[in-house]
Amino acid sequence: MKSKLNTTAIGLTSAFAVIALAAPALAQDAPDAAGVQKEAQYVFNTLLFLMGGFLVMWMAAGFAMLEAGMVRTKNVAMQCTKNIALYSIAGLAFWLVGYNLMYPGDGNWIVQDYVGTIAPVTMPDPASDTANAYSTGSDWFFQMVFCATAASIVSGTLAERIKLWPFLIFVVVLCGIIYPIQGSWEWGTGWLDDMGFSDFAGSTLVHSTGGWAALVGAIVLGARRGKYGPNGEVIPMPGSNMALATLGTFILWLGWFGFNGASQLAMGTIADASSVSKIFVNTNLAAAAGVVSAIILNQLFYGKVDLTMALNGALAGLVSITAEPLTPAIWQAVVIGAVGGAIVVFTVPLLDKLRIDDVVGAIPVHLFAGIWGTIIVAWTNTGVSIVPQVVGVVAIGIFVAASSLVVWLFLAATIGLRPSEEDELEGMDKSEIGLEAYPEFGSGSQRV
Amino acid sequence: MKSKLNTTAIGLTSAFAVIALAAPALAQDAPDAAGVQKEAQYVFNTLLFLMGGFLVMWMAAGFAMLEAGMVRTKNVAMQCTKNIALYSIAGLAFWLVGYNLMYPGDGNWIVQDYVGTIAPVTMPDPASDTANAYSTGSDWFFQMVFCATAASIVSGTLAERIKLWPFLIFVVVLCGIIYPIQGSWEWGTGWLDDMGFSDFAGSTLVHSTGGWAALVGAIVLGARRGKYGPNGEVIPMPGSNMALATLGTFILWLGWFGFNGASQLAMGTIADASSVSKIFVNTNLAAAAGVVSAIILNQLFYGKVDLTMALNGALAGLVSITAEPLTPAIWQAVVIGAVGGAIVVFTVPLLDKLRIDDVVGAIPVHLFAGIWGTIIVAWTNTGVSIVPQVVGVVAIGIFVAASSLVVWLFLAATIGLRPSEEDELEGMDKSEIGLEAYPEFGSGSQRV
Amino acid sequence: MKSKLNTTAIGLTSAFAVIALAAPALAQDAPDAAGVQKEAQYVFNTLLFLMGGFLVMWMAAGFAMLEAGMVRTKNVAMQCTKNIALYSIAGLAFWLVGYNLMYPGDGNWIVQDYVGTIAPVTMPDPASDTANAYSTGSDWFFQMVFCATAASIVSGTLAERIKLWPFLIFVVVLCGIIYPIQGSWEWGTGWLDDMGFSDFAGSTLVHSTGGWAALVGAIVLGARRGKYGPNGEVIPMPGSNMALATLGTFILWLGWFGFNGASQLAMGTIADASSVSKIFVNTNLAAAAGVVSAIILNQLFYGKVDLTMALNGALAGLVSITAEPLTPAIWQAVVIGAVGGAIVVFTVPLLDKLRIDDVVGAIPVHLFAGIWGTIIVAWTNTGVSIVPQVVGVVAIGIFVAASSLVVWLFLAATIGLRPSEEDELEGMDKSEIGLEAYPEFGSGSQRV
Amino acid sequence: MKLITAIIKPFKLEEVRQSLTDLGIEGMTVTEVKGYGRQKGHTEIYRGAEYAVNFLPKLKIEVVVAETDVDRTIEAIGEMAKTGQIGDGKIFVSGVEKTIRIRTGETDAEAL
Amino acid sequence: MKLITAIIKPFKLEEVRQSLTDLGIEGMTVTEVKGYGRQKGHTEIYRGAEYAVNFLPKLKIEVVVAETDVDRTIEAIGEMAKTGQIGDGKIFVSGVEKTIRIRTGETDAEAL
Amino acid sequence: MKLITAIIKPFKLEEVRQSLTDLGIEGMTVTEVKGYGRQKGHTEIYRGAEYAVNFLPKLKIEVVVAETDVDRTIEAIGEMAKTGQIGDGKIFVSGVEKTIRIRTGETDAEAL
Ligand SMILES: Nc1ncnc2c1ncn2[C@@H]1O[C@H](COP(=O)(O)OP(=O)(O)O)[C@@H](O)[C@H]1O
Ligand SMILES: Nc1ncnc2c1ncn2[C@@H]1O[C@H](COP(=O)(O)OP(=O)(O)O)[C@@H](O)[C@H]1O
Ligand SMILES: Nc1ncnc2c1ncn2[C@@H]1O[C@H](COP(=O)(O)OP(=O)(O)O)[C@@H](O)[C@H]1O
Repeated sequence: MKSKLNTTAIGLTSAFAVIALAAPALAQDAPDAAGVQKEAQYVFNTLLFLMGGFLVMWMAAGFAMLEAGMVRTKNVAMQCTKNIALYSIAGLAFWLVGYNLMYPGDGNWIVQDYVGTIAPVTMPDPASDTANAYSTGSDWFFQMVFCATAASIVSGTLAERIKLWPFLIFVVVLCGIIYPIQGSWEWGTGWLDDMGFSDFAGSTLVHSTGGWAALVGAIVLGARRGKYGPNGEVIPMPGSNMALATLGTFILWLGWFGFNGASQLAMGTIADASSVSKIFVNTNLAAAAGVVSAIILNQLFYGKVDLTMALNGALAGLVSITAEPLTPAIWQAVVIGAVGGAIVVFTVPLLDKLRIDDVVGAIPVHLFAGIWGTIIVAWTNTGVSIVPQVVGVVAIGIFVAASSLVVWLFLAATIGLRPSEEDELEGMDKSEIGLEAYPEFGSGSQRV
Repeated sequence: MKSKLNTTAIGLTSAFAVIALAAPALAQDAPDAAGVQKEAQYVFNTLLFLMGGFLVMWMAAGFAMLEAGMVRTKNVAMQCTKNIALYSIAGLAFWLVGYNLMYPGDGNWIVQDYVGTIAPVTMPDPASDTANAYSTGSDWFFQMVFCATAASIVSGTLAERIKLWPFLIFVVVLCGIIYPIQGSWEWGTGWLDDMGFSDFAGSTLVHSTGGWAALVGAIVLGARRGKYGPNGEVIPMPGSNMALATLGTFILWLGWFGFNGASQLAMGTIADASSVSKIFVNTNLAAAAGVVSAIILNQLFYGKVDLTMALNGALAGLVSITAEPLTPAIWQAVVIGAVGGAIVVFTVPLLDKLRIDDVVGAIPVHLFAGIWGTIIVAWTNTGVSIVPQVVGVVAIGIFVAASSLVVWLFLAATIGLRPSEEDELEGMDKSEIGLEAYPEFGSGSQRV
Repeated sequence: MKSKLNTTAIGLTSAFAVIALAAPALAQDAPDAAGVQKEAQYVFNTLLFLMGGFLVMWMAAGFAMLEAGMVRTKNVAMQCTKNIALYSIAGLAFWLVGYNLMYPGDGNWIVQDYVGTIAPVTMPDPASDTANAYSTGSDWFFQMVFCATAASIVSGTLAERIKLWPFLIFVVVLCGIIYPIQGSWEWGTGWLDDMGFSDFAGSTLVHSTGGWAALVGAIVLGARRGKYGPNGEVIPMPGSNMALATLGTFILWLGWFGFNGASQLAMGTIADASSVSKIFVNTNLAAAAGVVSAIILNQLFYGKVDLTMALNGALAGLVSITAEPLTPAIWQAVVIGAVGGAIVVFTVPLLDKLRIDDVVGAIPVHLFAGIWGTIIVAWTNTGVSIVPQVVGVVAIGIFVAASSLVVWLFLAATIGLRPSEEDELEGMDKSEIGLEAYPEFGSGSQRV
Repeated sequence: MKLITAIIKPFKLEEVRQSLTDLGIEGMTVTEVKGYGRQKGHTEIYRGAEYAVNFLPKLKIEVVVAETDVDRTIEAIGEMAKTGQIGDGKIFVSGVEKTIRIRTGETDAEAL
Repeated sequence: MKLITAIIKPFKLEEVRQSLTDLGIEGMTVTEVKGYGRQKGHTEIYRGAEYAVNFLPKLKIEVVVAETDVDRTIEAIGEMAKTGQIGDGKIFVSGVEKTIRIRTGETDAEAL
Repeated sequence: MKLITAIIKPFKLEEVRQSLTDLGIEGMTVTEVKGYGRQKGHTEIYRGAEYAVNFLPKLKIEVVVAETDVDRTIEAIGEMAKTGQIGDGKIFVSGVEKTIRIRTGETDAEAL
């Protein structure tokens, strides 16, 4: 069970002992064959992190567009503000606290295998940045964007009814503390990793974590006013812009090649390069299967093809394959993704029945499909058994749900989570952002 | 005349014989100089495919946005649905059937040099994925996104008047059978390749193929109701969102660097890396010339600069240079692209005269400019003569047009292609998708 | 003080002397260790340029969307037209004149260290493209997209009140002459470089240059009709689409990783790869700090969080770190970016007080933050002292402002810059483009 | 003078405009509206939840005409806007006491 | 017949529609409008500049009813649209001389 | 009471609103409309095809005022909305039988 951290650290620190010393020299002189080989690998691995990193960073735009399209006009500017702010905050929090809490490294744990250490991240001198088979900055960047992804998930579910500041404060805690602690258990080589849990790119560590935080938030927060009728009717509040929602989904799909592909963490050998490629293929086809199964099920059950379900289907397929995009044969990836698409079609209405108001469908997509993807790893990865997978899902679920609950309740009791009824009905663009996303009155007219 | 396939296979399988065996070892041990060199090339080539691949995948979003912007509001959600569905279906079809039909490899043809073989694609064990100088998955991924591009072209032309399911069924046939068969003739080293036909990145194989399928579809389908008056007047139906159309065009432009650049198929040597770079330069300036010529011609002929023509001009420039982005000197690339831009300005109205209703201008852009680009290869590539180019254009044109015609007529005769008059007038978002792309009534109001 | 040019040329031409001759051979044969090493570096460096280049090219779409979202509906199509046209023109002008005017190379200056040489760029035979440690085409492509960025800045400030053609003519001069000349002083190893001025990725050379041209243009052009009341009131003209403005900002943020990261100009050694990574980290966190400081200051001063300020804050943070993204420690990058965000919050209203109408806030973002970023280099880069930084800022400011002024005045005196009052009030989409960006009348209706 | 207000199906506007122009009725104001009546809207499914779409998009056209033109105008609109399907819409006639052409200050008949 | 025109707060539409339906008033036309009155709008800050938002989004509903239904209709609307907050809106009543159902040509009472 | 309906050029709204406020007319409802009259629209070219843009964007303002205010209101609107160019628009005056302020139930004069 290689965790994100030791996959790369192990066997390379050793391999680099030599180079580490020679490195400054290396940069100038013509180095010996072995050195070249390792140095080239170092550059390839770093490049993989940087490329994967900017692709995942791009997912922040994907969430922003998806959410901007799925909320009503009166909350679009608010949603955009939340998304650019949360991505910014995630980076700062992960620098100051998150990273070392998640990746303390041997011997630095506050509570061994459970809680890492607290220290802001600093960058080494590039010339001697040879502790690992990749550069320090590229690793931090790649890890950071994952953290931001978890936060993005929360903003979608809670849209249209949570005030800006309490949301942003939650993001600070999520990215600075909650996400890193549970992440350390597996990718930081903590207790879950020791026990054989496996989550390649984060179906559970990233997506379910965001999903749990969103679910608890949705329950504490309650539904949007008018969403559920007195006699249990569900009153749909259709998203304001399907083109943007579609764009957002395509952006996320693109970003996911970085999300899963670069989680191979190395690209400097034939085996690694080929693995990254296989991950691209499986990731793409799992998403495709998610779309197709969602479309077909919609046609069969509802007689029409609901675009928003097709979009959620793509994302559910992606989340489902994220826990293990490497070991499945293509046909297995297709099955895994197709089930993900089906999960969305059936659980979106279910949440409504439970009167849990999830504006963009993030809970079915990221939490439910994330659990599915994590459990099913045992099917295709012979090195993984079902028990630790279940333990991991449950343990992280309990921890994230419980810690989120505390934060949500604290915020509710202090500064309060929800806007006044009038502010909510008027839309938060006016009450909190002070502008409208589409301020003009009718086509081509002056602004009134 | 290197085809996509043998460019890379030839000379490397040999070169890899050694490594193939040693590979598993290679990954661990410090390998010998030659091995390193070849292994690094393998990684570079794989990286080129993956990077090019995700850039071309991104073009699917470009087509989606371009089309969402060029159709009327009442069909935007439908267009988004078609685009995400066709990209998904293309991947599945190309996995199950398409790829091996297009790249059977020596001795596996059903009909030698004309029809490849039928078998789903499977991925080798990464550790021993050394049959070529690139990973199997990266090649499949790169080839697949090209197939999806061909399908995207069709959706634009037929927008606003074809039902969802017949369209998606056509996509299955196009991506699973029609595209791969004609593709095998050239890139699969079939008869066109033997004969000296050259199409570097697919002006004919990808763009004209999509264009022919779209043209035949447009004729079978007929124009949108109300598009042409009884006395031959053309009634414009302006696109609903020029900002999205512009975004889509920029996305396509970006993706094209992957489309053409990665079609060099190798990046592991000075010559290859430099070639990829030259392709970037020529591709970019051909597109730029397409825009400028379209803008100037519009100003001269119509007294105004029609944005949609400028956007089409960029794409026409890109399609024109796609058949040979490497051999032209910069000034030649500029000329080739500028002519592409002119083709759009003059053929868009021409199609209307013929009452062929092409909603996004895909036929001028992809078919006409594609033919131009393919023929003109002979000007800059000394190794190519005009005859085989014409033969290739005609042969593929006939095959694709004929086979598409059969499929379109079959679908028309069975499930039917068009919605009822009322559904078409109300927009297919309501009749087939069941939601509106922009459902809100006026600015900032509740939904009515 | 390494300039863009000599950083890479120096020490490699020598190192390549050997290979240059052997190159064609190299590509085929198994080369000697040293060769491999250098050749791999060549590919890595080329790849960095191409990847950085397409990311910066993507920024053209970012500017287009940001501007399309910040102007009023009646000018959206015009803004889109300007953006795709300026990117096209920038490429052509930089090919015909710009590049060699900026990078004449030793001994080819028209006026040594002040004015380069005039000659269209041509591409060498890929097989012998070994003059530098990177391919010629990749370098040209990377340099060209920077030039386009400078032009994009101008279009935003002058939106909604400048006619298409005069604007495009200005772009020709800016990209063909003004930008390259001042660029040659530093990156072309001219007099500013000799004197110790340092501007890593172009806070001054690219952003301030665009900003100065925009500022002078805004003064010559005057404000949009109705923007300022008789008694000095400022009449806001809110942007028409905040979702697009947000998308544009995210695109720019993504592109900036290429802008700054690839300005390291090399990636083939541990030191270079690690430097690129550190640049990614600093760039991202400077932007994040810009957002957070803008949001907090808005909350404190205005009681609401203005999304457009948050977006400008991100960009200001990016511009601020662009002059030196490598040497700052993370906390220093955060400080530099945060100050950038503050600059926006305070100078946007200031410009309005001066009745300088900057539609998208490009002057605060690119000019003011650009100056700040350039001066502050001396804080973190021990090799840089404040004096040359100030000299560089002033010298380039004077040159660009003065030369732009001449061009603007010339255009105003000849073809004229502004549309008629009626055209401006009706919007330039109608008068110059002949179509509306969002032509439909109300939701789901036919077009009237 | 009378104000003739008609609620019609959006795609019928062009024909109505044409026929009025043919009648020599040289002016009209159109508003985007939503409405319901006999035609009750329909139910849709969004993300698995059924809901009623109560209002349908219509266009409201307003034409002020001289008494003498009222009947011809009503006829023309009624004829062109008719599909025979439910939801074709209504025509309402009400009185207008005064009309002014802003540009010239002309009133009533001259203002039309 | 009378035309009852009401300007209401947008989020009140659903309740008003419901109550009219309960009254058996089987038709309505809604228009998106902006307005001001006692409720004066407010000032906003955009990019550091203060400005007055003079108009607020409202919905205009138009219902043509028979004389006999006027009072019940007014009551129903007044009741459902009321929040007691400034800006609740107005109801205007005016005369309609003639009504035609386009689909059938029926007039007046039958046309409603 | 009278309903004064004016069709004006969109960019004239602000001036009209201002002058009515100065007159003490404390309420107005604005609707986005399209129209044509003497001003016939124009032809555009889209993708090489000529077509007529028949309707132009206008704003419709509705003000209900007491008899006594009618003339001043018409004057004010006429003056502020006038550019002298074709397309300035129209003012229509019609009767309103009753007005109710939803918030308070006040009627007629008090309701304005
Ligand atoms: N009583 C009414 N008052 C105002 N508008 C009405 C009324 N009845 C119908 N309408 C308008 O006329 C449109 C068509 O009326 P409807 O009764 O649905 O069709 P039909 O006129 O064919 O019976 C409705 O959508 C609504 O906009
Ligand atoms: N004199 C008027 N003429 C036309 N519409 C009016 C008039 N007065 C008010 N309105 C409309 O009614 C809405 C609410 O009126 P307002 O006076 O603000 O609230 P209230 O009716 O509660 O006092 C306004 O926004 C405007 O659209
Ligand atoms: N008979 C009419 N009925 C309703 N609206 C009209 C009528 N005539 C003109 N209008 C409205 O007034 C606007 C301006 O009228 P027009 O005749 O074009 O200009 P002018 O009033 O300056 O002659 C038109 O666009 C239309 O909206």
